Amino acid sequence: MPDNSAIAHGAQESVSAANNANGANSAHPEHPPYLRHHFESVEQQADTTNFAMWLFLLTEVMFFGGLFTAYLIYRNWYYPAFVAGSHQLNVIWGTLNTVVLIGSSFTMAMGVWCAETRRRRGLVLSLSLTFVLGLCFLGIKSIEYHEKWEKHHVPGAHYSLQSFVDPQSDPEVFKEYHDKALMPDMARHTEIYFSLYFAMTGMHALHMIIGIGILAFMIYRARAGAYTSGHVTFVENFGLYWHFVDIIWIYLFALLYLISRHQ
Amino acid sequence: MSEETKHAEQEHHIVGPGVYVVIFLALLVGTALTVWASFLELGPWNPIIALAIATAKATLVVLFFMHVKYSTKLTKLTVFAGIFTFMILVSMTLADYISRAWGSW
Amino acid sequence: MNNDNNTIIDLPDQATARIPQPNFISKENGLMSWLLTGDHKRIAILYLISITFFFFIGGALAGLIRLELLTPQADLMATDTYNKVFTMHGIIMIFLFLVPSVPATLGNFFIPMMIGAKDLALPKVNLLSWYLYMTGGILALYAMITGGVDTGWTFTTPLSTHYVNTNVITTGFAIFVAGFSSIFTGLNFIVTIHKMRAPGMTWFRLPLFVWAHYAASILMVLGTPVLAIAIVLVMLERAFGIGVFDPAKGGDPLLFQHLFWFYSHPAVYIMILPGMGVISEVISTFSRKRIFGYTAVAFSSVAIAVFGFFVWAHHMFIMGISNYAVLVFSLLTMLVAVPSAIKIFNWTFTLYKGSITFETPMLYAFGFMGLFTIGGMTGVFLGASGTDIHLTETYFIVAHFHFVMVGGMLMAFLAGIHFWWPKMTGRMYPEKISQLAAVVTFIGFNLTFFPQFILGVLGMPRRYASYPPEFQVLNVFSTAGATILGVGYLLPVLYLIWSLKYGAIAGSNPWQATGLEWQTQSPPLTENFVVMPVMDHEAYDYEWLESQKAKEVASAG
Amino acid sequence: MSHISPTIWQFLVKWLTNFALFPPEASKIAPQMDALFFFMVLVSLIGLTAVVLMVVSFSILYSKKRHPVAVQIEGSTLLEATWTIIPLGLFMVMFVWGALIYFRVFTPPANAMNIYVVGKQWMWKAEHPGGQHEINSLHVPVGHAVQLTLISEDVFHSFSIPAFRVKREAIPGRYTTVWFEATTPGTYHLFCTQYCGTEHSHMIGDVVVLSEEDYRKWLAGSTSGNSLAQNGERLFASLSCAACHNARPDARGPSLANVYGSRLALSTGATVIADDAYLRESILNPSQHITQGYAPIMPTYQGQVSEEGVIALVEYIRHLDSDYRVQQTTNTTDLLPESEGNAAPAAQAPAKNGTVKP
Repeated sequence: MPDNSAIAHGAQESVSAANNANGANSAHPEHPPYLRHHFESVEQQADTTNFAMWLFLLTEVMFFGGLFTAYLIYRNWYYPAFVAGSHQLNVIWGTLNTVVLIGSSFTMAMGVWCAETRRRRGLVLSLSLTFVLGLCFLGIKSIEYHEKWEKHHVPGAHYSLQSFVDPQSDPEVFKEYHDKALMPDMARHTEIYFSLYFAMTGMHALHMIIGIGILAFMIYRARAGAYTSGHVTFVENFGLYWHFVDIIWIYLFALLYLISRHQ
Repeated sequence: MSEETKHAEQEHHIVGPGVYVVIFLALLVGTALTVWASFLELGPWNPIIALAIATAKATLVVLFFMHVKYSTKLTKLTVFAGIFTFMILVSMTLADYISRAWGSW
Repeated sequence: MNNDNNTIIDLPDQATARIPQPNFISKENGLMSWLLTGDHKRIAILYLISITFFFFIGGALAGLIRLELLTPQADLMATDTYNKVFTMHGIIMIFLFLVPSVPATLGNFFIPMMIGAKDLALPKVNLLSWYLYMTGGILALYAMITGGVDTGWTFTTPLSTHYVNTNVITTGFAIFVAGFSSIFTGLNFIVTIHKMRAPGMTWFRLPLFVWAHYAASILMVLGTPVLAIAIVLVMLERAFGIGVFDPAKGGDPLLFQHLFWFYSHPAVYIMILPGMGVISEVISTFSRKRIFGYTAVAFSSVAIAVFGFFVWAHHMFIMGISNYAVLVFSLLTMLVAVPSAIKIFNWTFTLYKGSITFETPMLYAFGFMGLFTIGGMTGVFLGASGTDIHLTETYFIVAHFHFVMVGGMLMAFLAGIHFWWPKMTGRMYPEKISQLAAVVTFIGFNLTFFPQFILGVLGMPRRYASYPPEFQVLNVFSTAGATILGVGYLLPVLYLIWSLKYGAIAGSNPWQATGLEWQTQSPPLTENFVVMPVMDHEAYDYEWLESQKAKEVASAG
Repeated sequence: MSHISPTIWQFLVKWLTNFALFPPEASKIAPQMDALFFFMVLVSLIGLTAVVLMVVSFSILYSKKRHPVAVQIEGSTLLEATWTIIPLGLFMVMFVWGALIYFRVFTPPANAMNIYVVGKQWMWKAEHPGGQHEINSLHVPVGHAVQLTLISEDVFHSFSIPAFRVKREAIPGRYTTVWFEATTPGTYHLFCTQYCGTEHSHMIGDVVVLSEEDYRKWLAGSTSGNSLAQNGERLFASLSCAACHNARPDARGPSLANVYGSRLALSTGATVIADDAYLRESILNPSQHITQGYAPIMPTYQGQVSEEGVIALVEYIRHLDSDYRVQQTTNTTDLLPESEGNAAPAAQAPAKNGTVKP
């Protein structure tokens, strides 16, 4: 390729330069096995995948963004219905779940640290803890879902306005908040609240399930020491994902459970 | 190799457990606060406070758990872009709904 | 051929020339080597084949529509069949052809080469996005075969959620999946352009093709998820009867349109921006001149991407959004029209004092400029709230977006395919017949869609299977044009396939273009370059190219 | 022409007779809108011609044959500024001009006569104040401002009269309005332009513009015996709204006399104008529209009253300028509950405000 002669000339310099640069602050000046062919250096690879992960989270933000927009609009329109609806959620379970998820975020962060500092057992431990906490979260969520199912608060054919047009019929919630009965037309709108509740928490739970799946895979790899030999990108990026799911929940908790709890 | 990459290499920074523990505790406190606040009668301030605390917690997670505080301008920009577009979606949609209530002209 | 004054085509001596071996095509053989490849060039080829397939399905449906509209009565097919046909035409053409057309094929193939990288940043994700695309496409076809869907591609609620009983959920899911394919493509491009540029390839040395794709990718990454969630909510509403968009339950059907158009208006720019990128490359090459006002063109792409997010509600001017919102969105729509005008004028002035030749890609580019100007201007008719009242929901809109999408995007796509064909396959397409095809396409297109402007002004509503008799004349013209257009699209397929075997050997740089992708063999190596290039000159630097050739002669002699 | 086969000949004749290029201008707004339209066409043509001329002339002047070596030009800030600012300016003109027309089309004059239009799959039902009731056609007088109050029973529809240059979506669950003043008698197309399902393309009709006296004739000829307001009154009785909405001191609901168009203070503290939209909302979703000083006890009538029924009620309340009639409905037995709309003549209720305001 005579066309390339000039380019070739300059290229060698830059390539060698790049290699020196790597040698300076990389433990693997020659190509380590996990360096994909099309990258020049471990740093470039790590950087790139990290940026990609952030962009993916960007799309996730917009994905939930649509739901949050819908939530804000209807909350402004049907505030009483949303308050009554939120009173149906168990704030104890909700808070507990928030703590669980924050905890799992913490253990995940510790996991990243362990990977960065090459502590294999620490990594396995914190990943496993994250895994367990994630399962706890889903367990609690399913308890809550079951409760809604029994009370016919799942939108659709079986939806019942009973607890909103006649709060006394629902003693344990009533004794806490003494909700006034909603007018039937406003009570109907609680269904929109629960539609959003299930759409939002459902999407969130879906992300949790996917995350837990990946966690299981990571634990398996981590025990073989896959992430404690300098190649921490995967753990770091999964950490980003997991923290993002945590952030979504922080908002869901505030918006769905804590609209107004005072009596 | 592009500027960002070089940038990152200089700044690759490992956050230690100490920071994580502090943030973790801060988040727990935040959770307690927001639950407590929701039981008070604050009228229009209830949602504002709830969202303020949630945002504070989210910021902590983003900055420290997700290392944005220590990462490149590009990452910071990305985060900002996400928030910005989300704000466009919410604000411009709500703008329609709010101004609908004003009636026609 | 070299000293011919009407062309810049510079081919190696056909007697001695051979297709260089190895190259990315001959490197590996067997179906699996294609289906499991990580090579962006092979994935681009896969995309090229699949979108061509879907294009011709969509085209066939278009043909049916035009045939039905030949007569005022709904006589060729029943109204509900007609509704299914135009719905599928829209869905296939938009989500399975226009959105991935240039980015997933030409972008996929050339962005890494243009910035001097070995591959896209995330080859596996790239392959994944092709599989997602195929899944979406097959699901859509499945939905079409098993009863079809008749909501219109806009899925307007509550029609789509409560008043039709066709395969809305399947189709919705198909679009959801295809959407993620385009998200991953865009994500891949952004990362690649940020992180994989060759030494010396600064932002303002990037070819405008790359700038355009960067802008489009931003829209893909930030817009598509909103469509995804809107579709998910529609599916949930159909499946479980949740009431987010259901007026009977207190939901607002307009909210769906807000979410839908938040993606689907930027989607228009997702479709057109890459096309603009192609046009920049072609015009520069065939007028031997750096693009006039490089920075202006580059930034106008970004401006379109940014403004594109602020204008979606202009699809809803008469749908009961607040009058204040109408004012705001109408104003912003006027702003987004400006960058497009800037591009057109800059391309025009690139020709000034150039040294112009008229190979096929250039003909398509000229076609693009004319048709896109019309399409863009008529967009302003619809952006102005007053005239929008009369023109919206009529054939004026149909004509408008076909001028932009078909007249703009498809022309650009064909320009790009012809322009880069030698690089992709190593062989030239036959020049004369392709020029003929370009002219035929242009004539057919205008005959098809210009009458539709008049129909729109007359008030003929879109999506009508039958119409009042006084509209027939123009509809007959339109249908007649459609047949010509069909020929214009069939020809390239035939002679391009022919050229795969019998085309002249192209050599590495038949057009003497300046982009890095032309400085390596064609078809390229799997890793694109023998050694990693350094960018030591500006984009579109033809003096640099001359000096290169001088060096080459020197080293040869 | 005998050598041309008759079929082709007929076809050509039909073409030439049917060949239209521009719609008739049959409303006051039409010429104004067309003025803007032609302005835009002109600007587009100039722009297009400019581009095409430049492309062609450059292609000729600077073809490789004539101009073998290109001259590299970086660009020109001046030119960039020019073709940024000039289009922007023009677009701004179009924006303002367009906004003015939009404002006119959707701001009815005070004296406009109101016709209710209900869209459903797949027909248009027009309810005239005089009780006239038509399907897929609309009769309007020439030279009178006519306001249409549109609503849909199912999906989005769009009420489009190209000859008048007006179009408005009929939305489920919400009133929208548009107005026009026809200027030339005649029959014009009425289309549904928003895709609304299988028979979308059959949801068409005629708008018949009649001269003053023809219109009176038509009104007299096609009356159903009761005005819309009277149908509303009958429904008002059958739903026993007057049980609460009467002027008695102990009334549980506010008096509705002269409420239409007045400014109401709501229990939420907000104040609203009691227009059609408000009345409709407070019948279907009362709890969000409680007038100050009254308990939220009104049941919702969602599902019990059809859109035509609501329209009749609204029309009744709109014309209710004394409580006399309300009290009468409370103790009338002969106002039997009947299906609203095309009710059988029940002469005892004298048409009070049922007549059309000319």
